[in-house]
Amino acid sequence: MAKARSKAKAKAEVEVELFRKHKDEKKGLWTWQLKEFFQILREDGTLVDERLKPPLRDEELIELYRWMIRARTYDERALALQRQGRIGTYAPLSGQEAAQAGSAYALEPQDWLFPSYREHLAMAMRGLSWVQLLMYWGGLEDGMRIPEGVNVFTVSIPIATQLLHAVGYAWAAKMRGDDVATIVYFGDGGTSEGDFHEALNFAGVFQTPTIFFCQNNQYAISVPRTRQTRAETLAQKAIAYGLEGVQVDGNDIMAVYKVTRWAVEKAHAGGGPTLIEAITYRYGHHTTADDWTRYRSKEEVEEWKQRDPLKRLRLYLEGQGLWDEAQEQRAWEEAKAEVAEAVQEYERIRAQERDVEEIFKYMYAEMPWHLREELEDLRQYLRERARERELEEGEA
Amino acid sequence: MAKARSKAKAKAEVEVELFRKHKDEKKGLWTWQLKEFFQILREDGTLVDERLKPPLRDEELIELYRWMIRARTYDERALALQRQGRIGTYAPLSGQEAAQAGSAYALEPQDWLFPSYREHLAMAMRGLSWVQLLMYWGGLEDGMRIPEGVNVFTVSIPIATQLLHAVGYAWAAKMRGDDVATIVYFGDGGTSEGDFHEALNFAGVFQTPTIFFCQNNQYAISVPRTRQTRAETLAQKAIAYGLEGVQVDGNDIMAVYKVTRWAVEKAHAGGGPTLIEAITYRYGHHTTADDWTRYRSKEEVEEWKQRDPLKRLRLYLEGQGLWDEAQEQRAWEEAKAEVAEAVQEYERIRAQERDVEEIFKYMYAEMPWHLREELEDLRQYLRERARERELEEGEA
Amino acid sequence: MAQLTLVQAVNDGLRTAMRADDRVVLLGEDIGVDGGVFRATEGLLQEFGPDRVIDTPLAESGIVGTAIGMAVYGLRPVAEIQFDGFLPPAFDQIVSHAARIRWRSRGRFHVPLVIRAPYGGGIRALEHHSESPEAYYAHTPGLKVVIPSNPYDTKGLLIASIRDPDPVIFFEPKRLYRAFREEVPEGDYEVPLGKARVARDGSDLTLIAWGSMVPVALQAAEEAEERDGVSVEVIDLRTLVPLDWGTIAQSVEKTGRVVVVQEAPRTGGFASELIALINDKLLLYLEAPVQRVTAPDTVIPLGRMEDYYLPDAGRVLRAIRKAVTF
Amino acid sequence: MAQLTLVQAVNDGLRTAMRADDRVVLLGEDIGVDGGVFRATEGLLQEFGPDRVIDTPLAESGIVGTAIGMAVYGLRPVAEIQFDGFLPPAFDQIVSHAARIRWRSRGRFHVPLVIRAPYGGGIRALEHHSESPEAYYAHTPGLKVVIPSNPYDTKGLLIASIRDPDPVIFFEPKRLYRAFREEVPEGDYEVPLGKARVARDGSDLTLIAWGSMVPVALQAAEEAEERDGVSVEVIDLRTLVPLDWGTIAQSVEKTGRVVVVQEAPRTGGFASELIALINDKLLLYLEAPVQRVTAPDTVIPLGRMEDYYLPDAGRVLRAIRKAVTF
Ligand SMILES: Cc1ncc(C[n+]2csc(CCOP(=O)(O)OP(=O)(O)O)c2C)c(N)n1
Ligand SMILES: Cc1ncc(C[n+]2csc(CCOP(=O)(O)OP(=O)(O)O)c2C)c(N)n1
Ligand SMILES: [Mg+2]
Ligand SMILES: [Mg+2]
Repeated sequence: MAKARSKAKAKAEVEVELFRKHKDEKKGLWTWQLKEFFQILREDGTLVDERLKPPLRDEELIELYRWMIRARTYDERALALQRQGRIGTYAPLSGQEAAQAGSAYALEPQDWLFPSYREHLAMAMRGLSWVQLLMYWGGLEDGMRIPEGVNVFTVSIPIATQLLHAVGYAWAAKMRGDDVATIVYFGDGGTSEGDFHEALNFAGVFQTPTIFFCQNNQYAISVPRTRQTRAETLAQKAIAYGLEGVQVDGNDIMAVYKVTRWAVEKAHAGGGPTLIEAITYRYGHHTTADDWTRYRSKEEVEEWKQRDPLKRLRLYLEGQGLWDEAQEQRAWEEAKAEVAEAVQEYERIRAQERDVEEIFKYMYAEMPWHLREELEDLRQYLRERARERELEEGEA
Repeated sequence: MAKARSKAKAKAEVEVELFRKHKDEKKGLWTWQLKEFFQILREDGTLVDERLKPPLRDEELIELYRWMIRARTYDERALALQRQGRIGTYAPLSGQEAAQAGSAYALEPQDWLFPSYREHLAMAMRGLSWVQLLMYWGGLEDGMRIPEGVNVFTVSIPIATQLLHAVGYAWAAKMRGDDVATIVYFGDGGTSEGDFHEALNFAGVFQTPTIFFCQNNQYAISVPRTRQTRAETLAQKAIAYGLEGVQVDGNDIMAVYKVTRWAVEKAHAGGGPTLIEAITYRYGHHTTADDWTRYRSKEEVEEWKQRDPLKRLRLYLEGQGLWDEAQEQRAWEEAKAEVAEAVQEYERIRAQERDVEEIFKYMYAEMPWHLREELEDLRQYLRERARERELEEGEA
Repeated sequence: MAQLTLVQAVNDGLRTAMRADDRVVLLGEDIGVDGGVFRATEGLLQEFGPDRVIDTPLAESGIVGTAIGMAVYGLRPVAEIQFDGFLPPAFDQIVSHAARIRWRSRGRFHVPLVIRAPYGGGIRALEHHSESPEAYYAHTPGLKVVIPSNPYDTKGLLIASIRDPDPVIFFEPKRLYRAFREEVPEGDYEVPLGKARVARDGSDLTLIAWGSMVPVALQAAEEAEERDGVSVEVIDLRTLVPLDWGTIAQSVEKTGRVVVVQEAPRTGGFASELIALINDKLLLYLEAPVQRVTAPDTVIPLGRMEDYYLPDAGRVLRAIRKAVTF
Repeated sequence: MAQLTLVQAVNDGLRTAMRADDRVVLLGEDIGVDGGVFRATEGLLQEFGPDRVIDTPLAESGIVGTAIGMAVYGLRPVAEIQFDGFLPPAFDQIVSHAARIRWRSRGRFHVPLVIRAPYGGGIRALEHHSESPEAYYAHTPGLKVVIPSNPYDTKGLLIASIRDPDPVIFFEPKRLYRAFREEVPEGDYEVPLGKARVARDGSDLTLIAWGSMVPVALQAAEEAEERDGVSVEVIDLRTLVPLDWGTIAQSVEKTGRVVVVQEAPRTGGFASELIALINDKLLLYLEAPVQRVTAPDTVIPLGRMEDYYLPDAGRVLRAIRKAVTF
């Protein structure tokens, strides 16, 4: 996100009506209308309608494409590292690049991002390094020591719980008169949790500047979207809170950017929260502990690969004469090098000794006596064990 | 509910469109329409439209009116008992009689009712005695020993938690092929809890025969409905789950009956769950521990009393020549006598000695050793204390 | 100095903290317009306005979860949960997030949040209005657990809790809300967390209690002195986590006999932890097994049987006698 | 008889109970089509169909709350919570309802519900996938808490839990899911709740453990014998509530020395309750303070530091030596 961008042009106005509500006072009739599946960039790289194109400069589109390449490269590398036992369980994102890049790019610099566990790309675009991401997935807590200046919150594993944090954070900013919005990521499964409900309801009542960004990747582990809720769309859940909800093609970075930008601008203008449902798909396993062949067909996965977010933008850029095969190859090579460097740095950090104090240090601002006692006892045990082992080795 | 009623005539079909959903495939446009505030019986006792009248016989309407009189009588008596210290904290229902009577009457005998804490009338109509209700509010656990044959579940105090029980119960019945529906009561405040969300979502996915009956009495203790959610109606929350939701005049027993009956029939016919929002008002304090003057104006309360559910039905019955002043007086006297008898019986039970084993007895099917030990220790202590007091009295 | 009840001291503590620091905000059900169901927040909406005294929708996870977000932002939210029995819907946010965000972020984020809840029995309330769930929170690393027993401590501990950089579960003994008045200084003062109070000096036996059980303990101590000539030292823990072990150890080393009183059910209550610590560190000082007086392992009865359930001075005195005559 | 792993024994137990009683239904996240994230329910959807092996939406309160309704109806639901760390969203339904409906209704309704959850560390998992929260549930009157440590017990205890008329929290030690195989009888058998198992006879010291700590305890016992000639009796609790006090007392009376091993954090863990009970009833038999080996009062670290956190045989051996040389 360090790249400059023309603010004026970035101002997105969603020309199509995505959501409309109306009351006929005479008849006492409420009507809600929701536009399903907002799309700008077709699978073949052409535009649905020229006029829908968001105000992104060519360089910005290229930069977004590069980010998607980086993410897919990182993802493949992380998977390989997991298979080699060099990191732990990993949640791949491939397939969801446009949803993450388009939405993260729509934020203002001062906005905050609340991820779940699969938002590697969104987090990276906001400034978290691949190294720290690898550390986290490699079981090193320091991965989540978010650097100052990186407006990203820690990963939340318990589904949908982070929505409330994003609401509270935005609400606090609003109370303090600070111009900060929050975006929070969650999946289709996440919409079933009670915390989803409470978060959207609070956001509605207190009109917090919060964007609820649902990556509907069709599955919650093995449970398909259609078994998650009887609602025809997830976007319509916004109606329950008097909010606006939109459904967007999550593999279309232009549409995702445009809709999110609209929601971000609305949030900054005091217009309150928005629910965005981005229709997308994860190509791989839920995590490396999962096996998707148990609940999806190869055909289904192949079908979704036809809607690939990278391919689509590449076709568009090529069609515009903005991109060619050489650039393509170079971009992948650069991404590989970038990720390789991150892996190397991760391995260096991973090899470092860690003091057991790390376990105790961050429970409270000040370590209370019982933790100091437990730490001392652990150290004492480790010393004894080391001594004993030395003795044993001496004997042997 | 012991009274017979003509099944054929009771079959309610809601002629007006309460809820409609539609998808325009070409435009990819979803539309939901919700009829606000379905009413049949106006405040002056006249009908909005003759054809809307539900198929209830005159005797049935009279019986329903009598139930409302009983409930208001019980409510006033319970309040007085609380003020005299003869029962504990009490949650009055006055104002909500039509919502409870109209809905409870719409059930089939084999259906089950899951109350929150204010459904005295609904519970009584399903067969729970005033005596047991008084016992419960008087701090005697036996009040909730629901007699066999009374298809009412125990009071749930934690808001909205009972919705899940009603869903699970109906779901189990469906699995077993039993023709049982459930109705569950909750308030406007209850719609904000996570359990509300999870319950409606499960009910939708598994199409359980469950009626979610929300008594929107405008307040959750002091918090007004408008601050509870930004949604314009509570009924529209059904849209989030792909369900049908209706809003009904909760002080109009005909409308409540008709809408609930429609939902009950739908449930029994395999049509799944319904959310009903009944617009009503509680006249009194939230509970006897509350003071409504802190958050409501006298004018507001007076205004609502103009829409009184009893008055309205009385006017209708009188207009039809079915009721007169003498009957009115007798009905109140009979109700008073009935409640007075219940109070007497309650006082008799309350005066009885209770064995401390009552505290321990119902934790498990079989009392484990540690509870037996604790019980024995308590008995021992009570014996010692009695002996000591005897000695002291002897000395004195 | 004013004579205040415990619930007035809550109010005074909140007001004092809010005046001193405009980052302090309150949120909860019925705390604004209504002033709280126990009137603990009476008048605060009027003084601080609806942005700092917030009536929320009816959703405890929502209250705590959004308060966590506020705390991470840099506010000092004080969330009220209306009754002890309505903490469970917020349990996930408390144990999975409030208690862990400092840990998870290696100190980058932290959660200066206070969760206030009236707790305990003795007011013959409905179900879920009389629980003593402190053991759940004491067993959750990352939380502090504070339970005052009198107006003075209430105000000082509450202010200290609000200023503490970590999440504090603050249990207010509701049966003591209006039980008595006490001199409470005006203005700002703190009673530090992690420090117990010797509520009564004694030499023969150490009686440990917290919250609503402190007056019961003191009464039993008086009776033991009067009737049996036993000199009982009463320790009011004030903070369960972090515990003031020094004060306990000093007393137990002196007396060699201990009784612990707890309102919660026996199995796995905080009394068990105290006994375990005494076993760990002071077993050789003991002249008798530690006696514990607790509620039984049952739900607390509705009004009518409550007196049999809650530990009373008589049961504590009996335990004192057992310890002394062992 | 088949050689089964612990997770296969879970599967076998579920299958056996379902074959014997068509009221037994399973519900949870990913338990049907996927067969469970640990494959504990593998093949059951195929055998019993989607009405009895139910993939639910992602909502733990929903799972437990609807299962309570089913149980009240007369079914015997077995709810799976995917990991220990995702029990908290269901906490309210568990403690406010499952544990209390018999009590509330004076026995008119009851909740024959089993809540299964893999628990504990040792698999270097992500956050919230490695907790040992048994103490929360042991402190909740109305629940039973069962934790097997081997395949044989797992099947028998699970079948007994499903047939128990009261709610059972059934924790499965996930690090033992595939750690070893054992002979498990085919067909129906129960291991009764409330009965501990003497996993190893000994005369010098009583070592108490449950679930994932049992193999650690056994290893330490072997080492104590080999290296120090100390004869250690190992008790595998199997059920925390109701506890088999008889077996513990018998052993402690014999040995006079006790070590308790617990994977959960120290403060307020179940070890504390055991120490309190021993204090209550057996203090005079003790020849040394009870030693407790527990995790520290912190969150369990992510993969890399887990080994330092979890009690291991070395730490248990050290505690045995402390107890013996006291
Ligand atoms: C409260 C909770 N319950 C269960 C889990 C286990 N779990 C992890 S991811 C997942 C599925 C999430 O699906 P979805 O919300 O669609 O997100 P996706 O993984 O598809 O991005 C589940 C059940 C969890 N992390 N938290
Ligand atoms: C989980 C939970 N939180 C808080 C309370 C305290 N409380 C009791 S009733 C009530 C208001 C309920 O309002 P509503 O749902 O509208 O029902 P009503 O009382 O108006 O019938 C509150 C906050 C509770 N019983 N349960
Ligand atoms: Mg998903
Ligand atoms: Mg209400």
